[in-house]
Amino acid sequence: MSSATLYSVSYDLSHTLLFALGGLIGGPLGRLLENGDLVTGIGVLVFAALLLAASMLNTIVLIWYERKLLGRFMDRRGAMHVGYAGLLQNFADGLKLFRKHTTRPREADEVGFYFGPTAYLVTSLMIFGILPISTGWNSGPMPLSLLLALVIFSFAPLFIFVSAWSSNNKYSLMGGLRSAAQMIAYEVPLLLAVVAVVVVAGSFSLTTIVYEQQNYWFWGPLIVALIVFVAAMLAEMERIPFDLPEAEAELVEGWNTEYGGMLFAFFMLADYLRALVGSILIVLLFLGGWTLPTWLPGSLTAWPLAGIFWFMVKTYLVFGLFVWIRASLPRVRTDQLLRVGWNRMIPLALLSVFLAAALVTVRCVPVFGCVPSPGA
Amino acid sequence: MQPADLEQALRPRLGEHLLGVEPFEGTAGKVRFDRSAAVATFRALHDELGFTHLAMIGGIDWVAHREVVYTLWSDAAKQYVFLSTTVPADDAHVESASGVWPSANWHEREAWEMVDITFDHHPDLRHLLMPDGYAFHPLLRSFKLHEPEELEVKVRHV
Amino acid sequence: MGRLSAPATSPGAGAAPAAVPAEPAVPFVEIEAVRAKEFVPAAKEALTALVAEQGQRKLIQPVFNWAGRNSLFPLHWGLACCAIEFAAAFGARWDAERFGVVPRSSPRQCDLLIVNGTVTWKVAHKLVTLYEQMPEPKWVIAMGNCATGGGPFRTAYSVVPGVDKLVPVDVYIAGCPPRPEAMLDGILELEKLIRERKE
Amino acid sequence: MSEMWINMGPQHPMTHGLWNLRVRIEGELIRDVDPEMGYLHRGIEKISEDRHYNEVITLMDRCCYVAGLAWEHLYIRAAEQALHVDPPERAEYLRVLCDEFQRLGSHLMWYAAFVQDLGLMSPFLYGMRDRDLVLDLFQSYTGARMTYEYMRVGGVRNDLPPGFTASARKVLDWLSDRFREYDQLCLGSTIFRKRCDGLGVLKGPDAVHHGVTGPMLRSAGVKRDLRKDRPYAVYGQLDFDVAFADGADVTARYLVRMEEMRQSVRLLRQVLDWLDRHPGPVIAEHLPRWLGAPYAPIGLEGYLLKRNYPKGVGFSAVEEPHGEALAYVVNEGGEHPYRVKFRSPVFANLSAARTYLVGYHVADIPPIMGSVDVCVGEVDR
Repeated sequence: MSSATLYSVSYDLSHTLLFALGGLIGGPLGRLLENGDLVTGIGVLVFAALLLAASMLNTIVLIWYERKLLGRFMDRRGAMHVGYAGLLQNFADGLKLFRKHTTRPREADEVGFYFGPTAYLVTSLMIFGILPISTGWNSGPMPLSLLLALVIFSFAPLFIFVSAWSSNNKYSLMGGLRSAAQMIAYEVPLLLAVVAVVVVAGSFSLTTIVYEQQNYWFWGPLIVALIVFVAAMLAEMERIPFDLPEAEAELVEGWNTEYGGMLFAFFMLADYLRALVGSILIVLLFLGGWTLPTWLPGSLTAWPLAGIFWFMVKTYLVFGLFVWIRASLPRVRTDQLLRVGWNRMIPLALLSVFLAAALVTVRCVPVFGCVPSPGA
Repeated sequence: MQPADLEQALRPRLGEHLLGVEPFEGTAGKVRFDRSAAVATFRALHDELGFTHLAMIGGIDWVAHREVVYTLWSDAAKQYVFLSTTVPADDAHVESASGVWPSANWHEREAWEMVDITFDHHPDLRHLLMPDGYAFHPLLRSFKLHEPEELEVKVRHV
Repeated sequence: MGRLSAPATSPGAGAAPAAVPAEPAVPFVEIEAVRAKEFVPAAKEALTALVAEQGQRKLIQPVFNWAGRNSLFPLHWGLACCAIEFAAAFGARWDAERFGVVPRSSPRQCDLLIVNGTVTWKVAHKLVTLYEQMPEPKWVIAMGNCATGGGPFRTAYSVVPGVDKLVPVDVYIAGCPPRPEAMLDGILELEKLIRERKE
Repeated sequence: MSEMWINMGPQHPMTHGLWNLRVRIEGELIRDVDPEMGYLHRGIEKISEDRHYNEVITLMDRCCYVAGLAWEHLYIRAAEQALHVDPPERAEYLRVLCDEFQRLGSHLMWYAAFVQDLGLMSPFLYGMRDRDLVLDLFQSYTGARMTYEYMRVGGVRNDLPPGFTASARKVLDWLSDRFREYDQLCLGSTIFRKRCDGLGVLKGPDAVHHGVTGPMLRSAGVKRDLRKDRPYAVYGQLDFDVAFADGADVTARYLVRMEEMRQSVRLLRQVLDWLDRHPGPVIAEHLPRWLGAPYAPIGLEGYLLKRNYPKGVGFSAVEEPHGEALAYVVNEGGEHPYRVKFRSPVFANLSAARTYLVGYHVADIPPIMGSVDVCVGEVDR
């Protein structure tokens, strides 16, 4: 199963390409091309390009998925007329936004106005290089990949605040302030919930965490951590019920009020990229990643790309849960959000860490089986 | 409550400033008072007769004079009553009722703007419906509606 | 390099088949005729044609027009009665989102201003401001009789008799108020306009 | 953070219409508010002075565009009193039918807009879906979805089409099932209760003092409903309860409006039963010809008729979906009213904005203003 992975494919591609080119040219220049480091470098670049394309495509499909699903929840159809069942709708939106003029208000800060959304999008994209989607997706072992992903994930409030402040609009500024307060408040329970997972899995590497879930997925024994993680993730992704920074009813469009054209598209893309990352993290940490339960027939995973397939199925189901929440819950207020964050979420997260520690000590849980010994 | 009851209750307080109580179908009556006793009338109706709800203030332009009509409601009697006072067109002002009923604020602003009746001691008498600086009073009979073709449109970009 | 059957001395003949009618028995004449010497002017010609075509906006423009007409974001702005029908068009029965029409609250993100109601002089300059805040390319739909020409309030002292006196209007929708079907029809008419757009 | 003024409107998702709420905020706290109206002032009272009595009905539909029939009813009652015309009983029942269906339509529209302001999109779709059913009924007997021009001086324009009562009952059954779902979606949600409880409090005495009427007043524990207290049309013969609550906050207003919809359904069932049993004329038989249609007889006959027609002043009070609406029509002879003056309930409810907004958060403005149910058309007229 793990013989043909995305990274190996891109490595092979670059290897074949470079060696063919080197053979064709011949001489010292050709030998220079047949260098192993160069092959690895080009392979990584190809891998990155594929990754970029895959994540962008996924994001756009995710937007389509949300619109259709939301439509169904609301007794209507959603986008229908562009492409089959509206599949091309978001491409049309993107092209249109690409074509639109980008205007900058006269009083806006020039550097921050353009730097904010760009950095927001770029940092959101960077996370995809770290997340293991299936076995062999990454180039090599990354012992601290979970920590790195969360670090990059938490850059966002800075850039949101920069872009909100520099667009020189009161609504934007209030949105930016809310966003900063909210994200900082929910970083803490998010990380504590992650600590619970790390305690049980004994590693900060996402790949290892997935492998540790071979016996049982972590959502059962770590249900408290899962609840905290999902709630904190909703706040981090700024989705209803925690979408205060872009609360349409009072703050027009929140911190992206002054942004139009491609910069607005950057925000939209980055928002959904983060939603995708959030769903992926939940799948990786709690739902067994690309594995399936062992009591299911092995034929389900015995074909190439089965890992990626099951992984994406899980991711989309998790995201469907977020859409469901969006269709059925109103928005909370800033002070309530912060109060819940500091007063409820952090104690719950600490409890989940305690439970995880207890689990590691007890080692075996009746229904779920036994925890593998750390480092084994 | 009948017009006679109203007159009986108000006459001692207002004296000759009460110009009469006319019957009006569907209400307790129409109390006509002199504008010099405006606040006394409001107080009497609000404090003694229980007309705590001021529903509407409307101005009518009768060309020679203008009339201000107050519509009040009493939750106890479950009845409306009209108050009416006339002001001459060249000296159109009357005491504000917003000290007695806060809800009079906007109604008086509108009446001032539309029928050009000034309300003395009004806390905040400025334009409500028309833009600031609008020089006309549209609901006066002398204000004629134009045909839009006569308009020359000039938009000033702000 | 292979057989050269076409006479090399026919420089003027850009198209190879015209130059080799004499020997139709040789099947691969056309490939061989494309030699470097002749390829350069041919390619130049083709490229010039391509650039000229692009100059007339025939290549990329249709793609952008397709995108533009399929994702019209109207400004979320309710003026008067027509705004209720405008909202009804986004309800479950008509669902304007099928056509990719999603209302946005910020004018920066919109490309369609639907004037859905009576415009008064007091709001006129705010309407113009909102129009100017929308980035190009943008369109305006005058929805209903009031926006088209003042409607029943045409004679009133405070009403702009037709929003086209303030901003350029692309599509007028008749009705007082127009039904949601009429509004969707207006949007589809606008899509037809965008399809033929040249710039 | 120091204080600053922000303008919410005239283009703002919260306003649901064309007005501007100027808010002075300190951080996220509201220190002062100043509603700025008039962006939709269309001079309806002035235009009416240039129109035939029946032509004013056209303006009434557009005056309050979510409760057109209620406003037609309001104006028609005043005009009939000014013109000394009495409608037949069936017309009165039909007007009550219009009124109550309009209340349903308006409250459903309010529900759609209000819950959307809290960030929940689905109820907007549900509310609009169910409102369309009510509009379909209107369409079947008036021919229009929103601007009906149905009532006339002396009655109504036409009778109900055959089969109307059956389809109306079907809609009522459907709606009374939906109300339960609405309550589950809103009252069953902890977040909804947290957002709405104790918000925008306006106690009974303050509300009366500031001229607040309608569901806002009844949610403050004051049981004033013109349909009960001063029965007009045939409300005196119908059996219903006044919906009221005493929370005086946003939740209470929600509860009152929901209960009002249930009471409307109850009223409508009685009206439909009556209409089934009592056929008859729907417009007064002995109307002067010039009153029937604008510009009808211009000759000497018409002139004499108009000249000799008695003058009068008409006054009517109607409990429209937003609250207490009054009309004052002066007939000084001729076919145009001399002066028309309306009292809009939302006008007074908005003028009290300072009392129920100051001290809350910026994020509370949408639910509070949503619970006021602003219809700018009737405020600005």
